[in-house]
Amino acid sequence: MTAKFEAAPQYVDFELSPELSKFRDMVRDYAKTNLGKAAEWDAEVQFPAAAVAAAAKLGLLRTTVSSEYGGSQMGNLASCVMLEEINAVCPSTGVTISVHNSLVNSLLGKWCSDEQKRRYFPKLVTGEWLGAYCLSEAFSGSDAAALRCEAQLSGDHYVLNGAKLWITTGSEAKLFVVFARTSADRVKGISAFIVEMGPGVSVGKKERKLGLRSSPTTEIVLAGAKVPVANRIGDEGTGFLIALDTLDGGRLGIAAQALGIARACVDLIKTHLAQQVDAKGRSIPSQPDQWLLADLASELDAYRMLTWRAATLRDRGIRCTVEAAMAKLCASRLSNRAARAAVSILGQSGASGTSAAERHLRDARITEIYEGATDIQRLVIARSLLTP
Amino acid sequence: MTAKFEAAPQYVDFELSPELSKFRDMVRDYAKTNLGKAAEWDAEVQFPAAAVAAAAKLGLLRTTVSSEYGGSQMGNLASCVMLEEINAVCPSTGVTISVHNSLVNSLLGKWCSDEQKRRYFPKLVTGEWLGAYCLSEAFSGSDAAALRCEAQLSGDHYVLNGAKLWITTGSEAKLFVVFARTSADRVKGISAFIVEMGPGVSVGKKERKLGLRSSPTTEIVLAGAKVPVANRIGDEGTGFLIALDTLDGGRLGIAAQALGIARACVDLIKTHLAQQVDAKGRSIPSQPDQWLLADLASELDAYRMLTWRAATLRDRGIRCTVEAAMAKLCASRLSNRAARAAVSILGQSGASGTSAAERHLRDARITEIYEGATDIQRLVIARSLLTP
Amino acid sequence: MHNLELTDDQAAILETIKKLVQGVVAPNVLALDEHRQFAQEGLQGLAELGLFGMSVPEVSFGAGMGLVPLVAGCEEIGGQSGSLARLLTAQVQCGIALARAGSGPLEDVLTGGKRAVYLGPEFGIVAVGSSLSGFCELVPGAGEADLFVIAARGDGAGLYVVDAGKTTRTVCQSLGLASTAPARVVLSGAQGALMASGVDAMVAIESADVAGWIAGAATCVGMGRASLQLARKHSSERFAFGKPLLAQQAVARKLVESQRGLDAARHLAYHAARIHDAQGDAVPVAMAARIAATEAAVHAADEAIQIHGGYGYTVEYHVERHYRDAKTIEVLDGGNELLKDRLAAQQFAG
Amino acid sequence: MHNLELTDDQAAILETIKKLVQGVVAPNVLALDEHRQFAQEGLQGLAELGLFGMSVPEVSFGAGMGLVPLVAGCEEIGGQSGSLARLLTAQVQCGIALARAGSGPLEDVLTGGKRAVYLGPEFGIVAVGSSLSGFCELVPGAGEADLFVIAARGDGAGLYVVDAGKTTRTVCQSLGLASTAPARVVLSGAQGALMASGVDAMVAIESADVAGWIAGAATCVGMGRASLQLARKHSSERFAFGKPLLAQQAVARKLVESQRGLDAARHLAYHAARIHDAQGDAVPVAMAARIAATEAAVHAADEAIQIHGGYGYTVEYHVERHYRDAKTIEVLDGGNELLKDRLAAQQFAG
Repeated sequence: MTAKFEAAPQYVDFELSPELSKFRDMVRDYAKTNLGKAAEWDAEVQFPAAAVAAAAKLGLLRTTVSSEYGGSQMGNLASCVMLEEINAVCPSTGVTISVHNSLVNSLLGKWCSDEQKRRYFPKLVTGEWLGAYCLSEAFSGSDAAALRCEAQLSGDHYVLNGAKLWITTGSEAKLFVVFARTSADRVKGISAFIVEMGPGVSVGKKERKLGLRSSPTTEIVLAGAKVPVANRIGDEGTGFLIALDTLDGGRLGIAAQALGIARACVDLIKTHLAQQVDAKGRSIPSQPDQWLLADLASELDAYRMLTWRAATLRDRGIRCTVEAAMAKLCASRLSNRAARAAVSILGQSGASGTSAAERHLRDARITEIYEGATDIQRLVIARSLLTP
Repeated sequence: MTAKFEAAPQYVDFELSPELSKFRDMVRDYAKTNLGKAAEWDAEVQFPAAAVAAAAKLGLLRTTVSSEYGGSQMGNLASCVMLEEINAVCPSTGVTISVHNSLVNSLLGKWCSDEQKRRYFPKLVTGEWLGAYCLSEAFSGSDAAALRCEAQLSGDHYVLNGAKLWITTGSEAKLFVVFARTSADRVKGISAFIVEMGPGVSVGKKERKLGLRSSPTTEIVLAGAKVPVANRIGDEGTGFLIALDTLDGGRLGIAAQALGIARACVDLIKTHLAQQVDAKGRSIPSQPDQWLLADLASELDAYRMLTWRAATLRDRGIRCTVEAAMAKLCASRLSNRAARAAVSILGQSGASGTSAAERHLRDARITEIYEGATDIQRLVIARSLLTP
Repeated sequence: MHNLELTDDQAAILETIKKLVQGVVAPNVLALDEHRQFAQEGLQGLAELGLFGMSVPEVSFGAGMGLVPLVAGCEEIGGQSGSLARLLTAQVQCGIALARAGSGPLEDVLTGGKRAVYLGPEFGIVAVGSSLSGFCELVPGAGEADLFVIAARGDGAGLYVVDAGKTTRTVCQSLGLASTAPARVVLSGAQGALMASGVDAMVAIESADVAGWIAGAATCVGMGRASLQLARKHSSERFAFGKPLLAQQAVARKLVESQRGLDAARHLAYHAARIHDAQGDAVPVAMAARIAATEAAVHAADEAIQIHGGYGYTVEYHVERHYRDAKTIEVLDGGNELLKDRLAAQQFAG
Repeated sequence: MHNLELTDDQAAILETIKKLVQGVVAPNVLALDEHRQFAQEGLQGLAELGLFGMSVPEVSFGAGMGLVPLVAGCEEIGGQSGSLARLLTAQVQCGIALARAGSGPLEDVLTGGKRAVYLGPEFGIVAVGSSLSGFCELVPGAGEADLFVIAARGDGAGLYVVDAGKTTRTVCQSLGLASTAPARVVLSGAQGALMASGVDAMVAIESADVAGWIAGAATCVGMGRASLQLARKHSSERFAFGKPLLAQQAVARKLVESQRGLDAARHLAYHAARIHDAQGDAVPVAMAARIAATEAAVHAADEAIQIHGGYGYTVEYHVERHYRDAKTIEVLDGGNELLKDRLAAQQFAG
């Protein structure tokens, strides 16, 4: 029996390919060059339009689109690598790109017809249009199937009525993927549509938020919006399935965002501790703070691997619902712990706005809430573990 | 610039090779068949000699030895995979094998002369002799360089005097790797020796412990033990370097042990929750317990990857001190949290000895202590992060 | 006047307990635990001090001192022996329940003439008529008990006394509290003597439960504080890298954190006892104290083991025993999981 | 009598504070915070109630009520506005320090005629003669202060009063306490008036520090309890999957855990105040209370945000503000990191 195992060492590969490493360096460079004003945008609640345009120019808005439609089809792993870099500097820019790539472009690529793709991808991959994802409503957050927005068929078009809430990039997007009810059935009554900004579509209340302040989160009001039948995605009633499938990718995007924020906080702590010196210039970093740094840095590495594992599965066409949930669960919680630790360790300069720590703390908080709150991730994971 | 990245999807591989998967299944089968009496051995403080012999027969005591000397040279990753399986059932057997493979065999393979290897490996790979690793002393635990045991050169042999503490497999081993002082220099005065059980070597006090009760931890007393110069490992004064290098592998073994215990606890919780049904037989697992299960299971996956990453680096001959420290830090803490959670969730049956939970809780506790306590791992990690 | 102050009477009782603990309990506690032997001598000593009735009203032949001295006493005893504190708690609970019920072998329980253990409603023992059936997985004290005072559900719901001889007891290999002769107890239609039913039974049962939670909290505070002191001592005596462990900022920080958790839990325990003694509803605070104290004690003992390093993993340094005992108390009396859900239902429902 | 009970006098003060909070503070608190406007009206109201002197001895023209009513008051105010509680704290600290020193603009501080902010020893401001230099990164109240009461080190170590106009103040974009006009304060050789030196100064400074820690703890308890109540309300009104969020076991459990942490911290805060008011050494308990309360409040507010979901991330639901404010208080007055090290040095050193 043992003879079979007289083998050369077996490797598991945890490294990025040289090509992806180069890509990461390129994005890191982009972030450094283009996102330096993140604090200013945050204070002034200003959308970083130029930075997003610069990202588009570098091809960062087309990573999840196949080359047939002008994408670079780099996939989910590359997107995660990219999003970590961007979010380490500006999570508002990060979430804009994440929603555009991981939700809108991914969904279109997987579920739309050739005709629909040919119609919309040229505008999306160039960033001429930004995309938004309209699932949540006032009374359906975690319980997405409770949505009430209606789509009534009328000849060659649907008429959409209702209000969508918590729409990232709401006021800046030109294309909306909207989930609406085509029949009363809780789950099978939901359908998905591509809705262009236009008559019957308007931007409602703009949320004032704890963080991610330069990413506009708005209500999108649909008041008799006419949407051609040709803009329905897939068959009637398949919307919920499409939404759930897409969320796996969306969760990876948020996991990557959380990793980026956590890394930025780890870096702040590192820099702060490295600067603690005594009167003679000898390094005297606080021991408990060092221990905390070690814990955070270790978990950061671990959860990055969780995220990459799920992304790799998705790139291979293997369902990664549980793996993506694990990644988002762990990474989002880490980002909050890391941000709180950074504020504590940096002390008054951590809370005063002279460092990025207080912004990271405010930005990190959303990662446990959107794209499925923490308890929803736990539900997904526990359910799979307890299902024989 | 973007043209470079018009590539096919890039993968990172987080899966075991088919060969390693088969090996894992074989070991799982071994553990199921041979380690079922773990609770009994624990209660009776009885060394599982037959189980270790069975492991030897399956080739499990030679995974870190090269084929030239009768080993299967499967390496560290395979050893980690194997140790997780064994420790999920019986950590006392697990630590016996871990010390034999990850410390003694690894050290001999890397630092001993051909002659020494030819002399000792035949007995070690077959399990005819078990190995023990004698570094700690009463006044040198975390601070290993403070050791006092002396080796005095006298013609063609050294005379060793001193007492080594916390020696795993102490009363069962026939071969001891002993670190002793050949000069006063704190670090450069330490040398390593192969010491056979024999005159001048005796088993001292046997520790009575919280857990790992069927793995004997003893004092090893060296009272004028004569050790041939031919049994010195490397040059005089290289002992501390050898000890540190070997610890990386040892830490991986303990990380794998911790993963095994954590997995066993996650499995206990899973089984317990799956059995919670209401009067009508419907599943009603406690929601907070499910959430905790999801957290633990996610971290288990994450820290397994940390461990495999470090093992893979070591198999490739790349230094993995920080990565191994991260793995041990995270996995050992997880195993304790998981064991405490299992006792809490199983309640009275968790604490009463009808389930394995209370044994896991007692066994897990050592993983944060030996092979470098938790704070030592943190020190290693923080130091590397803060060194420019 | 604040929560933690004792009256002269209470302080005097505590002083006698301290003497007993130092003279009788401390010398043998390790050996008894290791060989899983019953803490007979200590229990006898407590009986002789007349402590089994300290919390029972004078009208029922007790000392009428309320729960505050029980808290102080269990904390003191728990600092040496969680097992003995638990045995005291069981006897006191039975006395309180029987005194409330106003019947039964109260005198034997108060004098210690009979060893009594309370089986609370969490076991779900069912009474059909006065015939009791049920299964109790882990009952400290059961192996050496003469009788059980039982909170039963079902048709014949009420408070019962059952001779231990009518039950089947199997010694169990428990995680902790090894010197309490912990056992599994099976009742298969055992005949019980009904002490109280209806509201009277409910009141008696709640009194015993509250006393158990508060005493458990105090015991854990004692174990945790003992662990903290042991860790402090070890870390000031033990050197690494040329200085005592305690000189390491991270080690000192751990002690501070342990102490803070224990101090907070201690306040809750005293607070619950004071509310009880002032005839208030002590149920929620008692449960909160039990949860807080077990968590703080497990944490303090865990950190104490870590500070001791390898020594902490051996049986001679006490801290591994406190770790096991505190964790074992956590799963008793309903267990923290159940207590949290009860608190939630009581405080936040609808 | 237990820790949390108030005398009739104390209860009466609390009642007037409650009215002010409901009538004047609550209606504007969100708008003031969002636009980072100074809580002028609330502070004026507190001045009119004569609360700045409540903890100052009668011999120094205060109400001589000690710190217990300050705890009760800060908890009540903190439940609506951490900013206002912090402004009250700063003024009270200055009054206490000046009363101890027995000199300076005490009357102006007690009446609120001058707005005063205390700069503690943690800033390391250095006095050379009576010329003060130093840098304070984040000082709530500084932007609108008339004077600073300063604990200075160096040659001229002691307690000083410095006109705010002699300092350079820059508004800072702080995480929280936005309605306190938080600012950076730079002293570059500003002339100070020496109020006390030597032991007198040390006593005055310690009194101000203790009051600050205890008031900070109470404020955080108030914010945490408010967050808990908001979460409870939201989770009983909001439905998901066909039932209120509160019906989910895990949600109710979160509330229980938040409450337990806050209750424990509350006990420590009251305990510290009672020790202080009984002339005991309140320093260690006050520091422990500050640490426990900030952690419990941040935790409770964090969980409250989570229970609110997306709503909790917006500014209208109060909980994100409590989260920011509690976390900001954590880094003030030395910050929890420093407090833990001080506790360690004081309680566990050699």
